[in-house]
Amino acid sequence: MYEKAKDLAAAYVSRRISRRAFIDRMTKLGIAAAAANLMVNRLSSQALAAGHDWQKHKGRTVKLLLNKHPYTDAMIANLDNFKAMTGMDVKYDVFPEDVYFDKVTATLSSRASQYDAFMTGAYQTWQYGPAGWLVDMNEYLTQAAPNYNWNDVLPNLRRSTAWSGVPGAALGGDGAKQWALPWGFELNSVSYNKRIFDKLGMAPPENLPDMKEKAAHIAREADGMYGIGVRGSRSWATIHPGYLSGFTNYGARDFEMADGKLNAAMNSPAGKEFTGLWVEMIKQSGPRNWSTYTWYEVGNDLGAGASGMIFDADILGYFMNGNTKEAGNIAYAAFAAKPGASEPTPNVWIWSLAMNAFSEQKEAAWYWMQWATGTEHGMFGARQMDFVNPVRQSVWDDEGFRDRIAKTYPGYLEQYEASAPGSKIYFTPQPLFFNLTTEWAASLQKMVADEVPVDEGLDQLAESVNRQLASVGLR
Amino acid sequence: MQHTSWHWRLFKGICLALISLFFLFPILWVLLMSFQTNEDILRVPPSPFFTPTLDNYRALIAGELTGAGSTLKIAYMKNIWNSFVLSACSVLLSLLLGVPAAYAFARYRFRLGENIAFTLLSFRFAPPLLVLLPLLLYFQDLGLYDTYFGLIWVYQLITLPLILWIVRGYFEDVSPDIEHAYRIDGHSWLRSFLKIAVPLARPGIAAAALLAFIFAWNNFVFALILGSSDVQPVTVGALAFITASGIQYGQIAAGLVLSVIPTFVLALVMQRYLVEGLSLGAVKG
Amino acid sequence: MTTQDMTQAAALPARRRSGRMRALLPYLLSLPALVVTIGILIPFGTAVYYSLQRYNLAFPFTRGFIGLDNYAQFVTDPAFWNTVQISLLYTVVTVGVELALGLSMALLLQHRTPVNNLLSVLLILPLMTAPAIAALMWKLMTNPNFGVFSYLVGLAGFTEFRWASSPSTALFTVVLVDVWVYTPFMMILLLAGLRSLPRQPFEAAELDGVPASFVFFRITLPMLTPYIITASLFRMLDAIQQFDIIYAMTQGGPGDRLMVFQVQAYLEAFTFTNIGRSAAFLMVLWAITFILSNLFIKQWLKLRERTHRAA
Amino acid sequence: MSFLILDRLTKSFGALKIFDGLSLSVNRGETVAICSPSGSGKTLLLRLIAGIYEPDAGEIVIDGRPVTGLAPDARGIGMAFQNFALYPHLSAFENIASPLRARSVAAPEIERRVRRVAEILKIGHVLQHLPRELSNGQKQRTALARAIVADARLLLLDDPLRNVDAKLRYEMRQELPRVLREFEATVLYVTQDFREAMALGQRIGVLCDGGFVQVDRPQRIYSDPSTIEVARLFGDPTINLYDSQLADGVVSLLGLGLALPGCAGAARRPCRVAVRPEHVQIAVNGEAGERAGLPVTIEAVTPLNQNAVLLLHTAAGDELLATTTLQRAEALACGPREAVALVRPEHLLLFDRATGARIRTD
Repeated sequence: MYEKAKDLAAAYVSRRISRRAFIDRMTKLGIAAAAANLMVNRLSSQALAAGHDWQKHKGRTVKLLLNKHPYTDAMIANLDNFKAMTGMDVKYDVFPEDVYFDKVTATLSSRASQYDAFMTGAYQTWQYGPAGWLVDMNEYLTQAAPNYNWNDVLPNLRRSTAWSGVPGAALGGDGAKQWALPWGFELNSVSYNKRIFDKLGMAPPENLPDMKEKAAHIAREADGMYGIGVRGSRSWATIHPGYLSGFTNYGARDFEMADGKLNAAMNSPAGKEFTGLWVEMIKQSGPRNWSTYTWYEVGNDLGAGASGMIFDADILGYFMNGNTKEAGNIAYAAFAAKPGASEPTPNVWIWSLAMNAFSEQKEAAWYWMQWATGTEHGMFGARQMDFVNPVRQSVWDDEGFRDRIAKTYPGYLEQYEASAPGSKIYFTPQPLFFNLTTEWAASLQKMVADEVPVDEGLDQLAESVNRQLASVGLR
Repeated sequence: MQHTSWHWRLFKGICLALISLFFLFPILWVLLMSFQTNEDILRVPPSPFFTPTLDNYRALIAGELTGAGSTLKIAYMKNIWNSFVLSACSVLLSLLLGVPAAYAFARYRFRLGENIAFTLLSFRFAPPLLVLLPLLLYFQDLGLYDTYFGLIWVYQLITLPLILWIVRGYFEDVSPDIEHAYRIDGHSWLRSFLKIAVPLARPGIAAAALLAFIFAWNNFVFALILGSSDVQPVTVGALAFITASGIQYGQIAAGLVLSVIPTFVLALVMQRYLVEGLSLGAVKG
Repeated sequence: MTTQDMTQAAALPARRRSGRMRALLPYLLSLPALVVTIGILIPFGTAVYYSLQRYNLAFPFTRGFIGLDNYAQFVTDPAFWNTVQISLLYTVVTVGVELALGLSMALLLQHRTPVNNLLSVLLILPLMTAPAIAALMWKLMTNPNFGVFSYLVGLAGFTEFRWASSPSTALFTVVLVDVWVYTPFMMILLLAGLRSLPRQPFEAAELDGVPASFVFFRITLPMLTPYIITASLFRMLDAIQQFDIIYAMTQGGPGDRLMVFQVQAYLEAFTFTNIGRSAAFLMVLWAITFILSNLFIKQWLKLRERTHRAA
Repeated sequence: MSFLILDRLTKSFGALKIFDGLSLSVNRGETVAICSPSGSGKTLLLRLIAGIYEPDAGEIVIDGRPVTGLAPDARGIGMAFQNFALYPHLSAFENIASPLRARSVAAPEIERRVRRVAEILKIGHVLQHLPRELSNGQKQRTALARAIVADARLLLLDDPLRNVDAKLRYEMRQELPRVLREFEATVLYVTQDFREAMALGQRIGVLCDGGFVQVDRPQRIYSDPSTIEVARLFGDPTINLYDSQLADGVVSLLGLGLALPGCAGAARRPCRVAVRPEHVQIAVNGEAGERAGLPVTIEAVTPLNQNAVLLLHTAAGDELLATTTLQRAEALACGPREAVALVRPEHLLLFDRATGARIRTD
């Protein structure tokens, strides 16, 4: 019977049978889904191993610096397979998200070799890369195992994690260095409380004016609930989700390039129009404590039924649909802010894996990164853990994953498919990213607090940004 | 002061009640939260009535916490242990170094004495952030990174100035004649220090040690930057309940309660010394 | 040689050693503390050096010595002066409120009754909650939807009270949390001080029927002053370097309303990787702290001289 | 040979010179009382001997051994402090046992010796009490017991009776010499009270202006003071003292010329003249007879112990004190206020006006 199960698993791994057929037949053999999955993983690893000397670094120990995140949990859950396949050991330090990047920045700045690879966001690589702390993964990608299939990774994400290091140069453009490998990502769309929307007889918002109106309607009609949750804390993280997605959709840009120099452009007419509506919407029907709102508060409120909808990461809505008061009531919708826009333009956050330039065993580290960003682990995480959104097309095409999402998160796939084509990083890469976006957030706070009118606030911001760019020779 | 009228006493009682309410209500509320599910905590409007659950504590003590859809491993009890080791060892080392020094500053006028005392206090001036990154460099070079030893050393920046300056004040309040008498009795300097000076300044030493312990316990930036996840204290550990898939307020509350227990027990044990003051009679000469 | 000469000669080395020991003793006692902590001066020196450099980790090739340029930039930077102002305001308000409240609490709990003793331990509880986590809890308790304080304040009619979120109440909110966390520190030091005061002056005043206010201002307060100075000094050191509470509650916002030194320096160093500027920022903070502490300590030493002369 | 020798001790604090070449020697078993006005450094002197402070120059020799520079615990002395300096956290028993523990005496022996000294000092019943539970008198006895329990060769008693009430002070004044004799100690006894010094000291040292101005038997200190300070310090009521001139063997006391045969022929010089109140006789109603006297009026009569003090005014308004018996005082109080004060020349004490040194008249 075991042989039969193994054959089945092999058939599934090589995609000769569908997932549903595989599970059905395994069940007939009396093998539970969990056990079946484990078997699949082992076989997948073996499949991955084909044509590549995975045992080359046997006995080595790779050390990782990781963020406390569902992605990390998924990786750790599957780690034994990597160890078995390579004979390597993996040690990891996991730090809470709140302090994770402080730890990374400090560690890298000391040029220490104790971590071989670590998790990072794409924006951070705009500092770490020029600082000389990261390895350009292009040189390793050429040596990948035959079935690694780098091109399976969504092209927008591959480009968004590659940059030449020239401020203002397009991501993934000429001479771009692959500073990191995409691992998991989130795009920005609307997650809303379907129970309330149904009760009020509303459809998800069509565009920003509509969103503003519906949010106000919820604030008026739904008892004790406010309309729209968006982030507002004094941090770069306030700018990159909903705000920048809508900002871009209105045709505004953060910078313009002129003669190889950057020029602040957030005070363009389009930028002012969008920001004006945005600020107005928050004042009308945003959370009362908006300026302290981070990812966590925005999510909490949606999950606890305190807000009608959010314009934030899709996976935040995904997480809030389980284990919360409103679990099962959360629905998803792609969102293009500008009335009449052709498609949504969600900015994305990409949790990626990067290699420490000071690592003393880079190739061993690469082995782990290759495995962790590979199809097999992506598949495992997407099917069984919260390793969403996957970065590989093959995973999105996987029926097991699609089944699971369609069942527990209705509308999520549709949202994703509508959002995905336009999803990428819309920021102009430059090393002052965090200075400028933090100031941008502070500026928004002042506008919402009525300390400065929107237009004037954006003008002041652009002026200040230009001054800072000039001081480091970027303008 | 004995002849207090009843309305004065009533007024004092009301003041104490209000103050206690202000300081203890949040603690009480957190305690209640620690027995609630996240759903109960995130109710609109908040309410003190709920069905208590021990899940938060169970999760913390077992080291497994069930989040949205998955089980996360946490090491909170290990964090508490780390906090305890770091704080206790730091305070002990600070007492060992600081009490004799405090005695020297209180008893002797010596060349550079005030300068040394001020220098030791000035370590408290340096914002931790200022020295943090250079310190990390040196720690890497010296092999002190990620060691209890290195962290205990750095924690001296927090604990030593506090102990030194508080204890110094208490030594100054002890009459030197008592020690002179003991020396004349034929005891060595060391014995008079250990048997007379230290026991008499004990309330001050206890208060300073407790406060230093609390400050060490509450620190997080040093261990965060200078150590791996193996040596992280509760202050960092408690942040692990803030994850992308949501903030586990119930677990943070339970974590807070658990993290306060060791310090609170210590305070109860030291209560006798803390509140007695230098009440052993006319100590001051 | 007489017998006396001989004993004298024999005793001499021992006596010399003893005399030298006596002169050395204070150094022997205080130097270990100094030696153990002096290592910190090395990183401190490194940080000073950083502050004189153009040093942004993200621009490795522009790194270089620029003298006092980082500092010079502050002079014309309104954000810098905003930070100085906010930090000092925050320090004065928190230390002032905590001193007044802590002293009142110490006076209320002065007498040794079982209730007072129990309360004095219970009231230290806020100090035992790490400020970073306490701030998180306060953030929840002041959340407009789920927060118990928002709810209670709403019941009292302030439905639009926005706590840390509004520029007009943000300072109040973080000061409230700071007061909640740190007043017990003042209380415990002042209570220990109060209970250590010699009793004779009070007994004498009581016999003479001196009014309570006179006893407080002319006897209690002057005798308690050294303790007040020590406690305020340490609170001042922590308040001007406040980070945990403000960062956890507002990250320095709304706008630049709570942009105190350490928050700004933290952002500069860890988020903007601008090490040179961050170091210069912190050096200014260090200088302010140094000057303020010096004032406190001068006062303390003066008092100490006075009491010793009186004794 | 002297048991304790203080040899030209000098001690300053900053610019303030406290002792300047102070010397003293004390015989074995002798009790020397040190008496002086307050602020003259009595307590400091004991602390130098005990080793709490070190002299800037000079040598301290105890029993033939120079001890300057030795730590207090190496000097083998016992000391009782004015403020008692009991160990507040130890029982009276442990307070007293402390010197014995320092000498590693066996426990039963400690018990025996503490009991013995406690019996002698009548504090046997409070040995288990903490100092704060003792009365002042008991504290003082405990401090004393601690000083003497280990048979220290040298006892330094720093005004031990100052902080106890009058009754107890009187009792102890009687008792102490017996106790000290019992322990055969050599004693330096510091006090501000001349009576105490006279009662306890076999000799009295008067400390003034950085050194001893006179060290002598009590009676000699009283009757033959070497300086004005000594004369003033001893005697109650205090000695009468006036500016005067010495010329041709005659000195004037408030205008009353008195011939001093021993000074005949000496040069004329300014001086101060002193006479003790008990040497001023009062004559009324012609009792004086032929003798030359000073006309005075009796202003007040105040009883003092078994005697009475008369406050007299001369015609010029100068004050003069005299002592007399109570009976006599009663008689005088009923009689006329006019009287004559009689002084015998041999009772006069003359001092140099500039230096305060005694001018010998015999």
